[in-house]
Amino acid sequence: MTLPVFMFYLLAAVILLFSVLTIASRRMLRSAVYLLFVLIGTSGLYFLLDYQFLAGVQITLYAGGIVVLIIFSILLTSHISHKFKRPAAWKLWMGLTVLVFGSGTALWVLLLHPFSKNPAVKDVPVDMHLIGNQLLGMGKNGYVLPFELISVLLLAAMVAAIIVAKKEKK
Amino acid sequence: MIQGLSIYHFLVVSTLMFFIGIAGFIIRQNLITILLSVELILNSVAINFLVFNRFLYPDQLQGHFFSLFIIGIAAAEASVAIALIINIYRRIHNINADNVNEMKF
Amino acid sequence: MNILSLFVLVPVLTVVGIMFTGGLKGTRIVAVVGMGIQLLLAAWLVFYYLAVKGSGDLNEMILVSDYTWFPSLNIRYTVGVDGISVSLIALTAVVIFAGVFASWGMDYLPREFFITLILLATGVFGFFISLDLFTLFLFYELAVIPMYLLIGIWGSGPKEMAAMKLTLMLMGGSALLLVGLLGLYFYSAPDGGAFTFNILELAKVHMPSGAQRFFFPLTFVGFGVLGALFPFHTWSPDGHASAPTAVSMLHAGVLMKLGAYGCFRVAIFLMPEAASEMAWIFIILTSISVVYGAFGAIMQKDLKYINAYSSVSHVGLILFALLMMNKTAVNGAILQMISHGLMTALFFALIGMIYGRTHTRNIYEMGGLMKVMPFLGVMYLLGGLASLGLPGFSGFVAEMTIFFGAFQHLDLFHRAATILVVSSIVVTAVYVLRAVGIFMLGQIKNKEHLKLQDAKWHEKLSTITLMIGIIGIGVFPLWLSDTILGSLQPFMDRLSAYLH
Amino acid sequence: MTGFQTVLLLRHELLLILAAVGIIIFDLLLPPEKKTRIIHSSTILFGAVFLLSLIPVESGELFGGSFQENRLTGFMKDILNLAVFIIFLQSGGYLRKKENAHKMGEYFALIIFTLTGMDFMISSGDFLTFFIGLETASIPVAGLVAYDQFKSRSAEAGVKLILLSALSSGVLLFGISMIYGATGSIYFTDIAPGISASPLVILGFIFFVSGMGFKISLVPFHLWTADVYEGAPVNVTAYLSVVSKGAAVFIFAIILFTVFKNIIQVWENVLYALAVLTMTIGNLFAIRQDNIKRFLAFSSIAQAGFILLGIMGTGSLGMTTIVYFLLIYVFTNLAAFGVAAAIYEASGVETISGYKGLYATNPRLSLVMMLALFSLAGIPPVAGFFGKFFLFTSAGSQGYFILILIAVANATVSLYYYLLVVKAMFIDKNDQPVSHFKSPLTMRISLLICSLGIFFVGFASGIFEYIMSLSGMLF
Amino acid sequence: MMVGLGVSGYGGEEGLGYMAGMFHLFTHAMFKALLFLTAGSIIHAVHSNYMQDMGGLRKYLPITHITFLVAALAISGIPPFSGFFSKDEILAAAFHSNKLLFYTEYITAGITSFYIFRLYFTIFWGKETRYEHKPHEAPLNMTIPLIFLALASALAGFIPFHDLVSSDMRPFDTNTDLMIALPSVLIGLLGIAGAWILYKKENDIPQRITALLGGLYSATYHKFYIDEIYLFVTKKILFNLVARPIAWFDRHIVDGFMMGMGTVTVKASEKIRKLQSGELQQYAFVYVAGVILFVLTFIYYLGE
Repeated sequence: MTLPVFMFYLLAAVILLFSVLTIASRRMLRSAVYLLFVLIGTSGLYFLLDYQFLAGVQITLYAGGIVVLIIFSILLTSHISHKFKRPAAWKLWMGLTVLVFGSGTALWVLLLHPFSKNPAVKDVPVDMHLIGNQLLGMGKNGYVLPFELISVLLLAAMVAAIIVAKKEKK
Repeated sequence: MIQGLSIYHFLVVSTLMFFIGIAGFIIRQNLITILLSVELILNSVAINFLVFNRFLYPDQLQGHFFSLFIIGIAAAEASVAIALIINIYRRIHNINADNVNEMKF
Repeated sequence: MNILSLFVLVPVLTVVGIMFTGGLKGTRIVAVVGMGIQLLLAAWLVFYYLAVKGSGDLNEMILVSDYTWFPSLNIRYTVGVDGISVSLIALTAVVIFAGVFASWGMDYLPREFFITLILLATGVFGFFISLDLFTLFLFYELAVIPMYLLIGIWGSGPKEMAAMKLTLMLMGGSALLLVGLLGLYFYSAPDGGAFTFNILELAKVHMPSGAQRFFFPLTFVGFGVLGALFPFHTWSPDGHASAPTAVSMLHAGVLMKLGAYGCFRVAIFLMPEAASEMAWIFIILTSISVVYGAFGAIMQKDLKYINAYSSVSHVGLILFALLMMNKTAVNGAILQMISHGLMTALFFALIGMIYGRTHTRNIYEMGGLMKVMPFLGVMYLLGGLASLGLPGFSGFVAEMTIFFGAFQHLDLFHRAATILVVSSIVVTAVYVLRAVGIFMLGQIKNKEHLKLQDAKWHEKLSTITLMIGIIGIGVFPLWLSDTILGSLQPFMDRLSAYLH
Repeated sequence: MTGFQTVLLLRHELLLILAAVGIIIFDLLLPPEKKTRIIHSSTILFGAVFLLSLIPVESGELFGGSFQENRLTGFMKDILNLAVFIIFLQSGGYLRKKENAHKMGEYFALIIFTLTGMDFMISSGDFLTFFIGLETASIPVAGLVAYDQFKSRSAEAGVKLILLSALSSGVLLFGISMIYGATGSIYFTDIAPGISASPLVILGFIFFVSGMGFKISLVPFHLWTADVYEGAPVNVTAYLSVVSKGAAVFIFAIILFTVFKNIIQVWENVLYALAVLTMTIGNLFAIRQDNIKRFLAFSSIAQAGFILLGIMGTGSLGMTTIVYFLLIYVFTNLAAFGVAAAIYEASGVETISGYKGLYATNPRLSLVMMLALFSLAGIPPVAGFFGKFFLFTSAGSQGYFILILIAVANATVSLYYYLLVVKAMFIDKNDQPVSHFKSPLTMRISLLICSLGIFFVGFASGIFEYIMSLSGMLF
Repeated sequence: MMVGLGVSGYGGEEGLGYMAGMFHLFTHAMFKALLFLTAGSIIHAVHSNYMQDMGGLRKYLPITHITFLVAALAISGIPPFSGFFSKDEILAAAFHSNKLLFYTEYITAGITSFYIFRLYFTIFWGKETRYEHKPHEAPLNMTIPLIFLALASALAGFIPFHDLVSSDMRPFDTNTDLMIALPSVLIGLLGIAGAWILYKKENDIPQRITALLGGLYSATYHKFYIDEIYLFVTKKILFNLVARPIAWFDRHIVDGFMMGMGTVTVKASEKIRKLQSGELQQYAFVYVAGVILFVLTFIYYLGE
């Protein structure tokens, strides 16, 4: 077993374990922390796949940004020591059914699909240069339009968050 | 390409993560933990895109960028959702999913 | 501007006119003027038609004009009339004219009432002049939906339920019809080319028999619901009984004929093969309608229910005759449409007038009314006699012709059905005379009734208009039956082309 | 492609972004006591945007095919603009309420931002732009849904919307990733040839459909609809049910017709099933509703089922009937929501039983409502009849007569509950009907526009032919 | 009871008997209606339903008298009144098919004319009854229909209703067959003559015949109990056994079914409302379960 393969199995185990723990833990803050582990594990996968830039983004934006935001909100809305009741049985059953049948179906389909390997294609080095150029590229495989659009989205989301939170001036 | 690892290895991980996220969405009582499940879902999809990109179509970075933007959208989604959840909290001092069922039938 | 379009335009203008007038007086003046013009137009149309035919015009339709409406779907506004539609237009004009007078005293929201009523009439006129199935369907639904408001707002008794039942059943019927029409449309160009909704064009196309078998029942039942085809007739008693007078008149008198006319002009005419194959099913159903309506009428206490069931029976007879698919029977069917239209309108008008005085429609609560209101009584009696097929009235001519036509089928099935249907005549006599005997003759049961007044001038005008029609057809049936017969030829040609 | 041409092709989006940013800045500049000015100025500004973007521009694509503009998409965007303009006209009364005074500007800005997202979504030429457009059109809307500060229902609706919408976009993304995996591209034009009916594609396709079905409220992906519609402010509900749904339907059809044209037999079957479910379930639920917004929610679900019949027609006929129906739907539904909004603002009544006897006190409003309901039910001579008839025609052109039969049966059921509202307004007696009131001028103007639309869009065949010619250029 | 005669026509020769039956049904409807109306007019005048209260009314009620006479002649099949034509055709039809039926009909025709004229003579001629109020003719609104109907009964036979219908089938041969018509008219006249002798003047001949014939007369006096049978048939059978069940069937089964469709829809709506539980997570479950089901179904049915 080579190192990458070992790393993969390790990361996979971490990701899946903490995924399950995220949804299973009865303490909210722990859930969030487990999610953080999942995200970090994911970024490990990205490194493994040679997408260093994205791995970085994953850690900074996702793990560093969103999860922190979530943790803040948890602290704001509930007590740290708060422990949930066990989930209602019907919900548990619904969830497990979906988990079993859904992943069963999807895996069945995916694993049976003969993904064509295209040996002629060489690995394209993913350097920052290329990413930068494509991110602001105007032509095909250029992403300036989504880039601009997501800025609109973020602005709009900000406004939306504001009007929800905004209080009437006395 | 990583020797000894096929695309299927990665897809199994991401798929399981996806459905764990969905199960979490259904099972958890707390709105914020539901949001955590959503993050799991989005994350798993991001893995999907990257894996396909790396293993099958490495000459372009379409999957890569898709993942990148998914992270951005997840951020936007999370921020609005958190705002709304806090809004609920301010109203009923509780963010249990069981308590947001005033409207039905 | 095509002269036929005036039949739609005049009511629409009348509606607009009513919108801009206030008060009961102004409203009814506008309504009367509008419908009077319509009546004159109809009279003119009849004479014009006779003149044109007299001069040897051999076209199937006259006054045809054709405007493209939705070019990409080849939906057109095509109008034209033949003898059949001319006579039905005349009928409608007479009934709606009488209907306006019958609702002279409408005091609750009169403006809205007349607007809705005339809107309904617009639909009917539009239906009869249309040659394009799309416009035909449009007008058909337009004629059905105002019924809801008319019954619901101005009706009596369990009006909400009756209105809802009526509307839903009729619209359910028209929903089936819609599928049938689309079927006709999409099979109208077997060799490629543009699809068409035009009846005359469709008549030239032979639809595959498999498709006919699917779409014919839909179309026939779709129209049949409005023609009170058993078992889809149950809207009729409740609906008619709850509707205000003018609406009952128009509905039983004219709207039910829309169904019959549609069965004839669309279902049977355009899909003759399936029609002849499946006729037996519908012959059974219509025979049941006829007998059953007649028997249903026997047991009723409410005058309107009696007449509603009788309408089921009589309109069933029309459908029955259409399914006989020969010239005589179909001729009879159309005569019956007109005859029954006048008759039943008369009945409902009279019932409305009687009810307006006695405030009851229960025949057991009345009696001896002949003495207090001789005019209404005599009119009712005459209407009843016409209804049971007395010679000299239109009913006789129509029913006789139908039975002759029906009798031309020699096989046992048709024969048995015909005999069954004929026997309904006897039952008709029973229920008509029974009702007359109970509430017109005999002793006055309610002293209050002695104070009642006979018909006022507008009521007389309304009933006499209708009575003239009934007796006119009864005494001089030939001009009408010739008018119709002339127009039946294309129908017969098409039938014989596919059946033999 | 010169810069000016680029700007012309992007005219809708650029104008909208400018307008939204302008409104935010203007809002900041206004002194607090003059805040209400923002209502009229935004409406007028938006009217100007609407008019400016009417310039017809020939088709073209930008950003290497990520942005596709043609006459049809342009027309669709104009329809959406018109709808939003009408909604702005109707919002005045609601926004003037004291508790909303501090966030009126944001209301307009958010609607315009989300509309921009929809415009990008409509014009998208790849799944990435499409998806970001979709999210732009849905995430901020949750904020709008929770706009009402003093109603816990509003907050609840917002949370339900954002979480379920996140779930659905997750599922949608999973589907897109599968399609990417199967075909190797996110560009529509590159995907189309690679599509075949392999299980992976079907899986990806159905995940994708579910995401779209969520936006369009197709059964079984519809469950959020009623709750969110009920909780949201009426004008936002109108926006959701007309604009948001319309845009989604449009791009859904385009993607089906272009990207998935190879597996037409698959998606026709999927849509068949969805249409039957949607119409039936939507109708069955609508029967029992008393809250007018909930009622209209289920009715709009049923309408979505009818729209699917139009999509079944495929090709230019299908596209035309959909766009035509959406145009009619704008007038029809906005008329209904407008009346509901007017009544709610004046009296706080938002139940059908509260509408009893309305005709006696507010005849005009009842008439507009009746027109709208008849149009929804597809009764001639109002436009809904034409819209629905052509949808059926579209399905009939592919021979789906059984489906049409199911649809017309459902249309009859739907007539029942529409008539229940008519009955409440016109027939039922009420001791304490909604008292007579005069709604604001803008509201009356909007209702006038809607009524005119309901009357004339059907008869004026030119509109249908115009759409036909536009979509004829594409397919 | 003339209906019986009409009905027998159905069995007759192809075409003719049927047509004749129909024809008779119509003429019959007409003069029967006329009879009903005159009866109404008489009752109106005399304020009594019983024949023994009447007599010699021809002076007081001239119009009723004449119209009744017309109806009676028509029903007896005396030319040129309408009954003659229709009855003649029935007889012709019967003659060609069933001799027994033919003769029976001769006899019943005779009896019909006898009893109808018995009625006529007793009411309008016969004994002079003293009336409490002087009977007077009904008002115009009642007499006009009488006159109208009388005219119709008199002339309907001449309505060429075969020609109304320019049928594409062979027209029926409706020429009067003298050999059949003549006896029938004679029998009709015989019946009238009998009634004339017995009832025109108040006399004791009927009583004597009664004595002579005993039981037979008492049977005919009650018209062979036919009126009772008639009442039984209409009231008990037609009304109670046919019409009432049909009315019930219509209300409850047919209409019940139509209403039932509506009720079922509304019930179904009630049953499934739990689906919309307001629970966020149930919505999510339905959503995902729907997706999975769709995937499985369509991969199974449509996958390559």
